[in-house]
Amino acid sequence: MTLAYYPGCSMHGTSREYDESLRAVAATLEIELREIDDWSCCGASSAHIADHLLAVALPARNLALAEAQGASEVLAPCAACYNRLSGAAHAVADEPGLATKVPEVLGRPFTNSVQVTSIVELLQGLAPAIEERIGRLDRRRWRGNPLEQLNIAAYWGCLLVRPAATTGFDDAEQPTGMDDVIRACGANPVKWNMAVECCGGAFSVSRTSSVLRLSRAIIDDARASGADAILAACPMCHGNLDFRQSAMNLDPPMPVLYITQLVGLALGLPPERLGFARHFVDTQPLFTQLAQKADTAAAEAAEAAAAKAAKAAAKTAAKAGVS
Amino acid sequence: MTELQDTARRLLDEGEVKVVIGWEEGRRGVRPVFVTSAADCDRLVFDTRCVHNLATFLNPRRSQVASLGKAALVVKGCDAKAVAGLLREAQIERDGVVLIGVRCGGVVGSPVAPDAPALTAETVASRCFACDVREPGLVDVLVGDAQPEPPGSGTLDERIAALDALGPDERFAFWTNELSRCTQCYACRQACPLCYCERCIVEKTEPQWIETSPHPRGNFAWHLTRAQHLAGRCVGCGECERACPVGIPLALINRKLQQVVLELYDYTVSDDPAVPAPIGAYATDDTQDFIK
Amino acid sequence: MSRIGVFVCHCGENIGRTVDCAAVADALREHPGVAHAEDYKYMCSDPGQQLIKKAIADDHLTGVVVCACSPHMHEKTFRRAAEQAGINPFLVEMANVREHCSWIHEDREQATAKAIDIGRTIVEKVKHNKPLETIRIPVTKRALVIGGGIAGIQAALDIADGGHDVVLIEKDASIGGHMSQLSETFPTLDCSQCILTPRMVEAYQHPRIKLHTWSEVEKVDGYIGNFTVTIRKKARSVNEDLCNGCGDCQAACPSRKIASEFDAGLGKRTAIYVPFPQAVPNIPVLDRENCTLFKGRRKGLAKDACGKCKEACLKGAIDYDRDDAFVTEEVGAIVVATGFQLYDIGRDQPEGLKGYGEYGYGEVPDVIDGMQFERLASASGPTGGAMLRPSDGTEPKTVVFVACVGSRDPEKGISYCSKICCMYTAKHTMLYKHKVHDGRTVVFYMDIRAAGKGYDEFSRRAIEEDGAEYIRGRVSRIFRDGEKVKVWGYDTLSNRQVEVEADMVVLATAVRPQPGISELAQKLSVSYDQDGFLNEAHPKLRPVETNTAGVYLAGACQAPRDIPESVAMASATAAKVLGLFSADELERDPSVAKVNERTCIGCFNCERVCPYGAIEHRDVCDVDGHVCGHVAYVNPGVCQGCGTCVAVCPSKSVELANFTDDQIYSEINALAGW
Amino acid sequence: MADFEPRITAFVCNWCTYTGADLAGTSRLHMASNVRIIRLPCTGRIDHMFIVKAFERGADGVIVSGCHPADCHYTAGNYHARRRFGVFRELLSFLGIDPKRVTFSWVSASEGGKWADVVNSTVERVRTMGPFDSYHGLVGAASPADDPFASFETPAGATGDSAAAPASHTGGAS
Repeated sequence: MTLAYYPGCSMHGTSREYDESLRAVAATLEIELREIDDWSCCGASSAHIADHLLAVALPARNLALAEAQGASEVLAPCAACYNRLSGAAHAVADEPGLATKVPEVLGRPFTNSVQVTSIVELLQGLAPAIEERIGRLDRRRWRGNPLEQLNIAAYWGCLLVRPAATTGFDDAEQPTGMDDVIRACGANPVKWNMAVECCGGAFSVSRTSSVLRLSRAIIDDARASGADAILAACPMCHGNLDFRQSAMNLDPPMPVLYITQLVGLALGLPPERLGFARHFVDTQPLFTQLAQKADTAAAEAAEAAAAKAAKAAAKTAAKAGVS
Repeated sequence: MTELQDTARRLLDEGEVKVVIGWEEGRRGVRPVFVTSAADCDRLVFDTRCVHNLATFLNPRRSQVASLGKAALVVKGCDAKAVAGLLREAQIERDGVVLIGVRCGGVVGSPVAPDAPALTAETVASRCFACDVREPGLVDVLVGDAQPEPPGSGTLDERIAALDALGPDERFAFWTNELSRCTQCYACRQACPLCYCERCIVEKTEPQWIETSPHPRGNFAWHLTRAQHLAGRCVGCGECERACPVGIPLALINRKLQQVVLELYDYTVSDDPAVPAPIGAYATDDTQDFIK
Repeated sequence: MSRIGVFVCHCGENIGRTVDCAAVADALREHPGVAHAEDYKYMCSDPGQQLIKKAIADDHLTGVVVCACSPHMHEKTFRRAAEQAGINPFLVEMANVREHCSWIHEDREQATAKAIDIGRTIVEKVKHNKPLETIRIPVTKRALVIGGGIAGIQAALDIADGGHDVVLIEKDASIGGHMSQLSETFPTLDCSQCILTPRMVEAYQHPRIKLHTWSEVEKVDGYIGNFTVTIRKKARSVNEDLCNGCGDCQAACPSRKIASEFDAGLGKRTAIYVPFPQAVPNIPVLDRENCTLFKGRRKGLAKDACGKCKEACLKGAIDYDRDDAFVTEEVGAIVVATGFQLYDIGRDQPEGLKGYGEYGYGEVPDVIDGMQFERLASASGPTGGAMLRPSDGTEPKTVVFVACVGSRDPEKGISYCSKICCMYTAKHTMLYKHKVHDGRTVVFYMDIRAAGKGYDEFSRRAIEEDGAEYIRGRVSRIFRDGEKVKVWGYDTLSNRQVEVEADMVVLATAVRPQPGISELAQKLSVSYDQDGFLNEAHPKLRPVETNTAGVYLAGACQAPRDIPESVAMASATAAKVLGLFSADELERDPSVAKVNERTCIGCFNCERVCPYGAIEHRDVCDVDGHVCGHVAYVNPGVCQGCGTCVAVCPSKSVELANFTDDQIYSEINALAGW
Repeated sequence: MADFEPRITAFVCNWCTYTGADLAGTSRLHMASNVRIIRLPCTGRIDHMFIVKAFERGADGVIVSGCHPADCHYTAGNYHARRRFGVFRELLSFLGIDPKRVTFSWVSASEGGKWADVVNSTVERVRTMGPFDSYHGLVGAASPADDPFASFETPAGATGDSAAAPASHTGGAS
């Protein structure tokens, strides 16, 4: 499978670990990512409040480039980029006049033939491949998949599934796709309340206090619901939940993983390749805890098996004695 | 071949049927035969020249055939679909006939050759390209060796595509020219296994919907009606075109309507009589792009 | 030879202004087969009709064409006049030169030419019209009522009191329907069971009402006046003739923790049970799904795992081996009163609906729906009428009510207003407040729709006297927060976000038709809308009839309805049924299809397309009397005259009276001379 | 072609479109006068032969109109018609009869305005397409009145009245 890859500014900047883990996972699952040549800003959080045509044309330029470079599908891992790209494709298809206006503005042909795919859709589709690979790993390890001990809260934020008309791949209020990916990795999605609540988004710098309040509520609810960590699929969400956590004075802190990092772990990739070192909240205690739990679970399982064998042996012996 | 003959012999010997309808070697290629005694069963043949759709003989209105008693019928894939059509439309009952299925890898376009010719893209009947049945379903006995797909030749579909690419006026000119030769002899109707009405609409007066005079206008009305009546029912056996004495390419029309019902209603005629025909059924969300 | 009379009406100036009526009469007079033509100011007036009658007598007319208004307007008038003059009324046709000509054109020359065309077309048709006799069919004066809720009970009682037998069937173990579950009713706050129970008993004891509970409609054959209905009596495992309703079996049953449907899941019941104490009939049913004995049998246990109820029954009424039984009833009319269900808004939804996972219903125990609240408030409910919340049995001090959950939300699948929620939500706040005096009620609403006698006063009372806080806005999320249930919403009047820490939340979920309604509708050949509600024949003028003659609608199967409306509809259906039963025979439009058996080939295309199941198979015999084939036969009592069979008949062996091929062909041909 | 007045035959169902056309009249919606309506109980009754015969007898265009899906007075007649005409339209097109000469529409009893629209747009479209001479001329004569075969079957009246026919048809013999 070959996909055009639209990294957007975050993947090359503040969320390089997202990019690194994505590339590592893609390589393992034999997916070729072709970064769109000469890509430009998607307009993200500002263009659409300035001018509608501009907000469509900026992302459309990248789609037009992808088209020209022979792609039929574009992966936009950043939730904001995904939102803008799919929104633009939808607008051009739906709004009268835009199909002719946009190519005019861009000064290049654009037939709106490229499908925009979110990271969740991609990984959801790859769930069988992930499970298959975990199965192969399981045959080699004595204590099972440590992720089986992980309770994790899938945090969607606002941009991945809203508005439902343009995204549409999952329910806008109760999405389940990330849970599917979590289960494919062997981990346990927790039931919680804040999966689609706002983290404060782009106000991280301009209204930090609001962001702290909103993000804190999310982390608190995740913890109250039994989560060991939060799973994110958006650089902005990750920034607010991870980077801003230091200002919340949480003890213990709550690790926040990118969805690609979780999949990377499930595929048995070393944490170094998945960029965990770039996190502000240290993930090492989480890994240690998972490993310990896995050890305990393995020991318990071994004990139970031994007890069962002993019981069976005793039964056979008793039978032998009778006869 | 012996498998076919043995099966027929057994059916007649055991009295399960009174007649086996199949093909025999004639003076000008193979021809349909009615075998009523076990001793004659070695006359039965099956090869690439067996183009005839023998299901037409099951029409209950063919009293000479019916008077012979219960029949066993040798069927290819397309013939079995026609039998299924008769079952679907309550013309026959399944236990009123024994079906001997023959595996078929296609037949020739013209059956008059003295020997069974090998199938090539040149000799194969154009309709066999669209046929998806190597082993007829619905049958009681299946004989013959496994058959390969017929040699590829999409000439029929290509010709349809070429016609579709023309403007309406050019298509109209094409068909006016073709249909101008029609003499309304109704051989197409007689050869069709699914044209079984006792009183065809063309024979209905008061009112006379279809002008029986063989001028192009009457011919248009006749062929439009024939095609519409066969839409979603035609099995694509091509007998109408083979029977036409003036060579009107009727298979083009029938094949086109097969494409239409597939595209509009996702329907392909099958040898399963339980699957209802598309005309006479409906879905509430059927396409209605053409309706204002 | 035809002798047609043509009568051109000026309709005052309505036609005459744009159509030269005299010219039309002159032109048509010359038309072959026309024996008489004249024009007149008002054909429908008495002198106008006299002209027609006189011409029929004087000119021995064989057909009449009235060039005037739409046949929907005056066809009956002129047919009656012709009949009085002694010719068959079906030899009269209208040529519509008003609605379809004079009113839509300005150019007098063009309009006159078109009017002549229209007249000529109809003249050609009438030449082929045949005298038809009105179809008369006998009527079985016995009615079937499907559904034993308040609407069904009312319809059954009204028909029975009118002197005709009624078969009342109910799918549950007892009649009473949703109304028996309600605590008190708006806008009077009278006790629901107190007013309903007497009616239930009356229906049960009525000598003209035959009751089948725990029963469903299996099959419906026939047509108005002559339906044959097959009823599935579901296996009750209790012999209704022997049972005396003592309740010993229920007391003996060891499975006691089954969620009670009557208590909307809030209470518990046994496996053999009477749904509620006032049930009619007071005969239990055995829930085989949850019964220990049947669970064992399903697992294939050699010995029955239980049998306590059988042991306990002194009458020997328990019978584990009873299967579903079928009874057939002959009836002349059918009243459908199947009622509604509340929209279960959980995650898993049928096609087209999206649910409200964000409201936590089914996951947060203290988020309940309106019917569950009714049970909490009911003296016969699981808490004995005490206001206690489901999770921990404490008294909730703050209760949030959310209106329009599911309703009026096309994005989520339902666009209609459920109509009763505004009122019952107001009622709920009052019921709560009357029990918890220091409690707080908050209502999120979109609009308050309180049109009805005493309704607006009632909802005002909830706000003004009982202090309900009404917030105009939608709720975005409901979730559990410790002991509390948090409600996030938006107040659109003060433009601010609202967060309420509630102890309990009541969702006014949408009213939807009963499950299985589409299957029932298909059995009855009644159409239904995209939401599954049954369609009435005309939204204004025939609100309780359906397009299938003899089938009527009462209550919430047709649209969301409250109790007074359901009862009014029920009485209306009873009036329709009694009207139908007032004659021994029915008259039907004779425009029905008929098969030419000599040319029918028996392909039964007609049968496949007939919306009414009017096509039957008939044997054809040879000279020796042996069956040699089959042909189609149209049952004229069932046929409604759509003519779809004619269009699909390959040999044109079926004809629709008054719309024959001959007539239509002649009309098309008449237009050849434009 | 400016003086060409197309002849349109409309086959409509009694319950929806005919009543919708009545409403157009009651609402005094002015429209082109080229359409002649033949009333049928249901679109389910409409045979493809009606359309063929209308063309044979000189129509330049045809309208087939009935109840919207789910509105059929007879529950399902329009669904069956939709299937048959879905196929028939393709068949016409394949034989070179431009399906633009046939308008299929759903017009309900309350859509008087839509009916006027269907009438006017069909008339305009057929007007630009010109007379359907190619079909009328299949027997070598443009006017049915001149057609020896047609006169054999046409009721004497129709032929006899052709002199009084209002609209003159401009098609020439081919």
